[in-house]
Amino acid sequence: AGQGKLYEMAIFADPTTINLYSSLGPSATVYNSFVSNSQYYTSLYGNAPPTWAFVPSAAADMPSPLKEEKIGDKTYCTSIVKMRKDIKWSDNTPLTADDVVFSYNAVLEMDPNKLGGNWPSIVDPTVLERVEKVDDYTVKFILKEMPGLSQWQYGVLLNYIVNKKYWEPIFENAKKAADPVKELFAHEPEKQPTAGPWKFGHWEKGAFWQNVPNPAYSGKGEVTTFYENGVVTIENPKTGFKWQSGKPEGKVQLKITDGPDATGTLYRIFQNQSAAVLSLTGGQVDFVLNSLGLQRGFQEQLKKAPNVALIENSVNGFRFMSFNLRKYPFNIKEFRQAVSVLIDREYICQKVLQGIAFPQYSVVPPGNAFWFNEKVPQWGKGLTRSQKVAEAVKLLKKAGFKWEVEPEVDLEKDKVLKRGKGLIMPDGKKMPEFEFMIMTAGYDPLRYTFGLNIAAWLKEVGIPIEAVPTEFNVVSSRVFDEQNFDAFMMGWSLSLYPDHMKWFFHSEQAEPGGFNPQGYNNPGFDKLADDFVKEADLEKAREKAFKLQEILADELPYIVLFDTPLIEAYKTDRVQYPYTKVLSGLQYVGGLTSTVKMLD
Amino acid sequence: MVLPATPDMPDADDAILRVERLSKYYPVSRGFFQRRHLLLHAVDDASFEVRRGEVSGLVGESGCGKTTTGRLIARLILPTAGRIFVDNADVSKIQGSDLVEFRQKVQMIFQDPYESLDPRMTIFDIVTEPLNVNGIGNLEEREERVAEMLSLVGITPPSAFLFRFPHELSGGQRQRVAIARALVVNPTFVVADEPTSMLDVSIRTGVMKLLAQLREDLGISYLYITHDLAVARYLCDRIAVMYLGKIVEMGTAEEIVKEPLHPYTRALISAVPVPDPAIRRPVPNIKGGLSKPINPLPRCRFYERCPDARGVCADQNHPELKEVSGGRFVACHVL
Amino acid sequence: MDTLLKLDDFTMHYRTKAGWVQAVDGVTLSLARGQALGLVGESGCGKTSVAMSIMKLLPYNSKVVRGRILFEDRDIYSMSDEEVRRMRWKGIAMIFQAAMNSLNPVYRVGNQIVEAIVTHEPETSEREARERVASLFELVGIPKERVDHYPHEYSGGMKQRAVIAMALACNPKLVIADEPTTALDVIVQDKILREIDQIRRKINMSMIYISHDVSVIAEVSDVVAVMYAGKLVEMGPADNVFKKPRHPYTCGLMMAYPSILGDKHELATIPGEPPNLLDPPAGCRFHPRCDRASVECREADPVWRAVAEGHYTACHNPVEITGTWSEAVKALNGGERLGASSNA
Amino acid sequence: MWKIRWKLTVRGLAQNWAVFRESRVGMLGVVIILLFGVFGALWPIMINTVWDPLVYHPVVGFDPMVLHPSPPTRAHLLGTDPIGRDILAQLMFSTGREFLLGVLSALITVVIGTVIGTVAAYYGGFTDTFFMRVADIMMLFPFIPLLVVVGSMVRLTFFPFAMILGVLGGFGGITIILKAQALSVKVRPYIDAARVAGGSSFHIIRAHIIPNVLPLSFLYMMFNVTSAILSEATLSFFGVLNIDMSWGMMIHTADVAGYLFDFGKYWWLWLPSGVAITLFCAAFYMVGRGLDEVVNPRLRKR
Amino acid sequence: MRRYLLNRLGQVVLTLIIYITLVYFLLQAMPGDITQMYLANPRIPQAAREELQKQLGLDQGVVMQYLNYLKNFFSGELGVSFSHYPRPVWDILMERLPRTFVLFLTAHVLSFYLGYLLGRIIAWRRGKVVDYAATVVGITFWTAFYPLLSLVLIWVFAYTLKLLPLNQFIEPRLWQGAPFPTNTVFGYMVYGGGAVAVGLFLVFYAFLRGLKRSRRNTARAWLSAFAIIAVALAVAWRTGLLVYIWDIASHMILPVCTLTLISFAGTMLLMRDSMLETVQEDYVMAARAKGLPDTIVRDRYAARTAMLPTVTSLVLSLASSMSGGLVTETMFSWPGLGQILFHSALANDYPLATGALAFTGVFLLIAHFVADILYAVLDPRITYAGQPAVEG
Ligand SMILES: Nc1ncnc2c1ncn2[C@@H]1O[C@H](COP(=O)(O)OP(=O)(O)OP(=O)(O)O)[C@@H](O)[C@H]1O
Ligand SMILES: Nc1ncnc2c1ncn2[C@@H]1O[C@H](COP(=O)(O)OP(=O)(O)OP(=O)(O)O)[C@@H](O)[C@H]1O
Ligand SMILES: [Mg+2]
Ligand SMILES: [Mg+2]
Repeated sequence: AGQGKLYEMAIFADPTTINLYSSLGPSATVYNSFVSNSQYYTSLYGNAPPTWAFVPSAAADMPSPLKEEKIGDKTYCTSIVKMRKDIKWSDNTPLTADDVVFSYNAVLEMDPNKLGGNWPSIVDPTVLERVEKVDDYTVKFILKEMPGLSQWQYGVLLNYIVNKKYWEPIFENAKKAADPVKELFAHEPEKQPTAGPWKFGHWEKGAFWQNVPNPAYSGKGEVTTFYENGVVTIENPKTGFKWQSGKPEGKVQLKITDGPDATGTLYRIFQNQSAAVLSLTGGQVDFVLNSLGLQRGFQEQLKKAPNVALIENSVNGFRFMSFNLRKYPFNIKEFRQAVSVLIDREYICQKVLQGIAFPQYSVVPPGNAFWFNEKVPQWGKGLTRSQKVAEAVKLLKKAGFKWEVEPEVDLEKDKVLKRGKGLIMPDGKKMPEFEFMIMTAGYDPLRYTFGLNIAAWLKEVGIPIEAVPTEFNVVSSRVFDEQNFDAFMMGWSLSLYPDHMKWFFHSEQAEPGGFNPQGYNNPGFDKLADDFVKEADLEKAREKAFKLQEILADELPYIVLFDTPLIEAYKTDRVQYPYTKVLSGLQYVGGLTSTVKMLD
Repeated sequence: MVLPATPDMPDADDAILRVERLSKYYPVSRGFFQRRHLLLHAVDDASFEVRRGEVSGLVGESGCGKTTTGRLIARLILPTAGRIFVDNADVSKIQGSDLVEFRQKVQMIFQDPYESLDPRMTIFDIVTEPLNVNGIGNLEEREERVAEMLSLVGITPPSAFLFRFPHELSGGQRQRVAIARALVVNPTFVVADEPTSMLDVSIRTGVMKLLAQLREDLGISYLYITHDLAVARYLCDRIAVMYLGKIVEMGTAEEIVKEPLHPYTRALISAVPVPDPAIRRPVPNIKGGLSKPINPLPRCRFYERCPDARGVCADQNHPELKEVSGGRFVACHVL
Repeated sequence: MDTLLKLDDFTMHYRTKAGWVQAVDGVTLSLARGQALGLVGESGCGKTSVAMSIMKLLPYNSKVVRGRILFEDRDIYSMSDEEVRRMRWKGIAMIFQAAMNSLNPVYRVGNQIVEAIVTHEPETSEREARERVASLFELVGIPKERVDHYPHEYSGGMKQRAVIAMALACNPKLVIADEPTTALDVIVQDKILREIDQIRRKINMSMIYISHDVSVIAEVSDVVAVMYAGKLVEMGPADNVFKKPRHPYTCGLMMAYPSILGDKHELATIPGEPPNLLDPPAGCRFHPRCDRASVECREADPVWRAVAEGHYTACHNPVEITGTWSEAVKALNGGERLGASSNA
Repeated sequence: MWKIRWKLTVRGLAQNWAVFRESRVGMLGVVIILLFGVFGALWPIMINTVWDPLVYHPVVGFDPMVLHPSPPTRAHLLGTDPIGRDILAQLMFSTGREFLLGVLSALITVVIGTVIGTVAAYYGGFTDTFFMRVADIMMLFPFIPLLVVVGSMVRLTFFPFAMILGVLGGFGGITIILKAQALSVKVRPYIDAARVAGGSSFHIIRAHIIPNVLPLSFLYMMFNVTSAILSEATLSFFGVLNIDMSWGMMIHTADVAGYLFDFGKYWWLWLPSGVAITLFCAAFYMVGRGLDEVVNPRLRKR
Repeated sequence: MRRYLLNRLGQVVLTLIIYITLVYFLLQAMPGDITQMYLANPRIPQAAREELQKQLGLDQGVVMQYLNYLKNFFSGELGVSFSHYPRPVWDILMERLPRTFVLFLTAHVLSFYLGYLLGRIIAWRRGKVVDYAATVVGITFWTAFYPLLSLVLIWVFAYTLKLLPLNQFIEPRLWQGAPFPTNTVFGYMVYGGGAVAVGLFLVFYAFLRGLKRSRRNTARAWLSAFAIIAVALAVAWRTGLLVYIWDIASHMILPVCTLTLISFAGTMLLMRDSMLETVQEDYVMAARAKGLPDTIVRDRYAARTAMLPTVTSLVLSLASSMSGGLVTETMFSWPGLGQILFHSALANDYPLATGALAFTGVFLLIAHFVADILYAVLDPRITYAGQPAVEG
């Protein structure tokens, strides 16, 4: 059994740094974020799980609406943020506007691009000019242009706030060095004051990482309440701070009291999953933090283990197949639609994978409920094998394809009587064999098998596809750098705000190195995508996102396939979580270190 | 009289092999951490000749350089200095097609009859190898020739042995096969390096007799290398005695055995045991054991062990080989 | 004279894949204290096997078929392992055939001898043992300061001497020297044989010399035993055997050696090859190579019998040499058959 | 003539076989290998006659009738893996591949090792120094980690992998061993005899040195088969190979799907392939040891 | 002597340069570089990728990078890790080294010793049941599929029987407030263990050196040995290190046993073979003829010379174990050098991967060197003399 109120978790790699700057910079790893970032720092605003509602965190209220303002001889866009006065650093000094201003301006001064990693997307230098202190608890954001949602609410406002007193000399020092970035990254802020629930305790490299409670944590006892109508209220009985996003109506869906209840968090570093899971059942750890979740085998075995609960959550991502749309005949929409029809996602997910995956049709996963459009076309869904073949043949014929031997089906008996052979393209030429790059069996046996299945189905109607297992690095350089490919299979994991629709399909991303290597080019789509990203209003943005999803599901630059839910397990005799239903699982919220209740 | 180093010796034509001031030094390094350059004088300034149709014996203790001399003559290694003439042709200068011819003219028989036959080859392959590599004859001719050779050396019937492997033969038979291999290309000169020393007494005589027989029948000349003076006496017309790479005495076999001149030869002869309990041999008059000829001092090689050593032996270089009477040479300051 | 060692119809075979190798077959001999026995025979005739049998050091695939070996009237083969262990070196010591290899290359020579002494004489202190080794070295003519050298630092002759010193370390009653000088040069061989002989006489030790070289045996032994194909064919006082050999094989052996004394004479050859001990010929084992062989020889095993005082042979048809040995040799040169007389 | 030679070869083999048979360990190895051979040979027969390729294909087969992974049943004698493929079929299918991989890479190793070893030994001097330095450097590379490094960047497919294994092995330790052997052959008098007979260097290497080194090469080939297969399994286990099916891949599949955690349950996912790897490798190793007694007379029982 | 050493050193340096060059370009030839990870996130602008390339020096030509690397390498500078930017590679290697060293050293010495003992016994009793059994069992373990074997052992001993810790190299709960970092303790273990080993060696050497082993001396030797161990334990106890040492030691048991099981057969079979040869040597026969007790003949005569090749193989395997066993480290969550190599390769962290490979290469080179010398020291026959010059 576990030990007292120490919350013990398993992680699978050593974190690389304590330093926030490098942790969000090039050495960003998921384990860094588990053990440090959100454990130590607060930000002005945050997305409150499990609904991911946008709520103030160090701010006292929503930012003032953006407005144009002339400063000097330039026009800027500004917004004022009022801060809470009850937040304290772990050294008991208050968190003030100075800290906030420093947190932004120091990064800007260093150049976020040089800091690399996530910095350019958080402290986005294309948008943010600087932050000014208005008074001790008010700051003013000065922006170069009107930001979109992704840049503002899902970007700038989420930046972590660091302690100015501690960090300023370090930045000064770094600036004097030959390589300021390196100098900054090299600093190990073991003693830095934090404003989050935890502060750094002990790190034995390769063995464990330990955090200890922040004695001055002001969020302790703070209650966050979620109502049926989506309203969130925050109330701190100790300091009297109160905030609500609107008028609460209906039942209270969830009420979370902040802790931390645990006397410390201990992250044990394992190198192999089996041992970590054995430790879970054996009681050495209470929870396994793994961004990939538990594999199916563990899941089946843990079901029977005493005092172990399994949680299943959908994830924010998808696997897809894509063609090189610059090449003929992949640029024919019907061809792609036919392919999409032929792929039997349900068969794979329910039969072969036996429910460890769920089919997907839109580029926004259903788990991201706010942005997900249910009504996109779902090619071939619910059709039998023979119906699918018939449907694909129909689509292909429509586009002008012919066969040397046309496939024949018997819809009654659901049988393919004759396999298609020698597909002739609309231009009259026989379609040459093309290469479909899939994962290697060593990398992921599951997707490998799926890839082979896809190829088999397409071959049935005579599409000359050849599935070639290819190493990820090779796929990635052939697709993104060289753009020399026919078709490939890959997956994305996404952020909450679905601006990926712009990145993946906008024609300006089509050059080498861009994120639209398939070369999708639709001016109408481009414009809508641009608007969407610039849109500052949540509801309007949502409408546009729905529209974008529809276009994509029709034109199919990506043929979205499926994704696997995330399975996690915890010890019921040790921990009690306020909620377990959350997109991408408890690992996405760092194992709920501060709201978990420890049972003895 | 100093042995003239010029080719126009009186009976030059008579000599099938002439060795002139032949030396072979091996570099050796001693000790794990030492890299000092030391030279081992395996053969040191040796001169002798073998007359056509004669058997010459080269006798000496183990390690005195007999095998090295044999290998030099067969051109398995090249000399450090000096020259070897076979049929008046300088062996170390032979090149190209002459070499092919030379290889047929000069053959060698080795000491260890098991080791000198490739264990993975049949007798047929072994004996035909010289024909094969020189491209002599076709398969039938070769077969015939091999059969002929094998019966000549007393392996009868040849057909029963052709496809056996060396390990299926007894030692005497193996050595006979080795002789057949040497003779298959009709050599005129054979270096026989202790061909009988590994054989049992009762078999040894047979091989010795075979060699003597072949010399009579085929007129082949031998250089017969041995450490056994008695064997040399039995087989050879003339004997050269070698000590630490130097020839110390040379003469006809009977002369050497009956009246040895050099103190070393004397010691050697008196050390040979005799199969007669009644005879009590004199104690050989010699000191110490054999030392390796590594960077030897410039004095008589035999100085340390010589019972008759004088000052002159230490002061002067190793004595030259001098002719004391017709065809009898000895290298000693004292005589 | 009291008997130290006695072999009584001793027969020992080796088991191999091909069958039983009859390496030692019915060997009967006895050795008195202070006597030197020479065991001579060709390679593979079983000399070493006899020696090993006496040491009770036979390999795992050997089998004593019959007969006994008595050392000081005690049957070696009914002694316990511990008794045998104690008998070795104190009772019987041995100089091995490949003496060069019988020193452990990674131990100092001196220590290997000290080890033997302290094992058998636990009351001796190491220092005393060391002193003894030094004096032994003096005895065999190795400089004292080389006691602490490794074997590879010795020359062949020195190793041989060291092995001899080792054999003498515990004052054994009997030393078996298995071809002690085969690998050595004549001059060194001569020296060592003389040394051993001297020492033996000095301390009145018994000795068995094993060699294939008749002349070596002739020089050092009092009694000579000739072995052929696992059997003793002749044994007797050295003088007798060498002057008047009775077995045709002994004669052949002696005639086969060229000599440097006397006149150059033609050599006798024994036709054929030694038999295969897996399947030795029936009757007299020498009969296929013997030009005197009769039907009897082919069929019946010759009995071991005395032909003169202390002179035994196993032959149906012994040679009778009249006159001197050199006359016999001359007779051979004259082309006459050796020992033409055929009286049994 | 050729008949006689053929007979001689057969007789030679028979004699070696007789010696080999003495070694119980070696015989055990041979028996196991033969069993594997039969097992592997069954694969094409089964898939073409008894088994429906849609269900029993080792890579893309799937049985819709049962839940996966299914424990052994009549239809799937060794059960199925997490994605519904028949374990027995995979095991059989892989056997042939393992043979191919092991023997191929061992062959490459041994050919390279033998050629380089003999050439270096025969010519000595610069050639020798050069190749020995190369071997030294090769031996500096930590073998498995290196392959993992390479494999994690470019996932190796079957033949390149066999080649790399073979070549890496060939330049390393085995060359040194074979060279030592060739050196000991080189100083035998029969080499001198061949030179006296007028044989060229090529003739001597081909006719004398190589045949005398070959038995040792063959012996090392057996050991190399073992190491090739173990390397394959280990690398597969780490998922750094691009091979569709092998024993190692079977365990990998079970591992990444999380079935290696509780051993008693789901034993059919790892036990057959685990046992196959060990048995197969052990068998070759044992044959190698048996051969050792044939090739290395010093080890023979006298 | 100096010349020899210099010569050898020259060779070592040359080999090292070639090796590093190979390693360097091998890694360079692999597709992709570390900045590729930015490709996974569309929000990271291209500019950031370029900045990173500049930062890491990836924008220079490969040859320039290589020359720089080489220059730095010989001034003891292995560069900065990419994936742990900006931690120096050296730092990371030094963090891992003690763990790898302690674990694998122990395992190798143990498996060597076990193999040596068993090999000695089975060679001496060749053809007996022990021989076959040990050979077959040894080979089976030797060829066992290592990851599986270790998992089974973990499952049996750590999970089911709960006898041993499950994974990791320390128990975090114990070390939460530890006054020292683990590497300090590893350091004490190495030095302390070394000192104890030297002490024991000296004791046994002093008392049991002679050819005659009296009972009294034996007793004295053992007594002093125990005393030394007791003193060492007491010191560890007083300094408060003991619990921590014990913690590490108990975590080592399972991996050490697994490694030993897997690899003892190598030494055992090597020992058996080489002893089968020495058993046939005349000096072994001579030793028995001398009437020495059987065990002495076996240990001092047959086994002593037979041990030589196994010692060399031990030294070499020790060195190669410095590259860490990736499998062991993964299965037992023992973050050593093997892990770092694997992870750096996965992350395209060339400096770290190159550094790790170069580091182990240096170890191996030194080991080769040491093995040569050790061989010469152990085997008085070897004088490295008389290498015959090659003749054409
Ligand atoms: N290749 C070589 N390199 C170095 N030294 C050599 C070489 N070959 C021979 N020697 C040395 O040269 C000397 C003469 O050797 P050689 O073999 O000619 O003697 P040998 O008279 O034939 O002796 P044996 O009677 O033992 O055959 C010996 O000291 C030997 O060690
Ligand atoms: N361990 C053994 N197993 C089987 N056969 C053996 C064994 N030892 C010796 N022999 C055989 O027994 C016979 C006698 O051998 P032994 O060594 O006693 O002969 P030897 O007279 O000492 O010969 P050499 O003069 O060669 O030393 C030989 O045929 C030999 O092959
Ligand atoms: Mg010689
Ligand atoms: Mg013998």
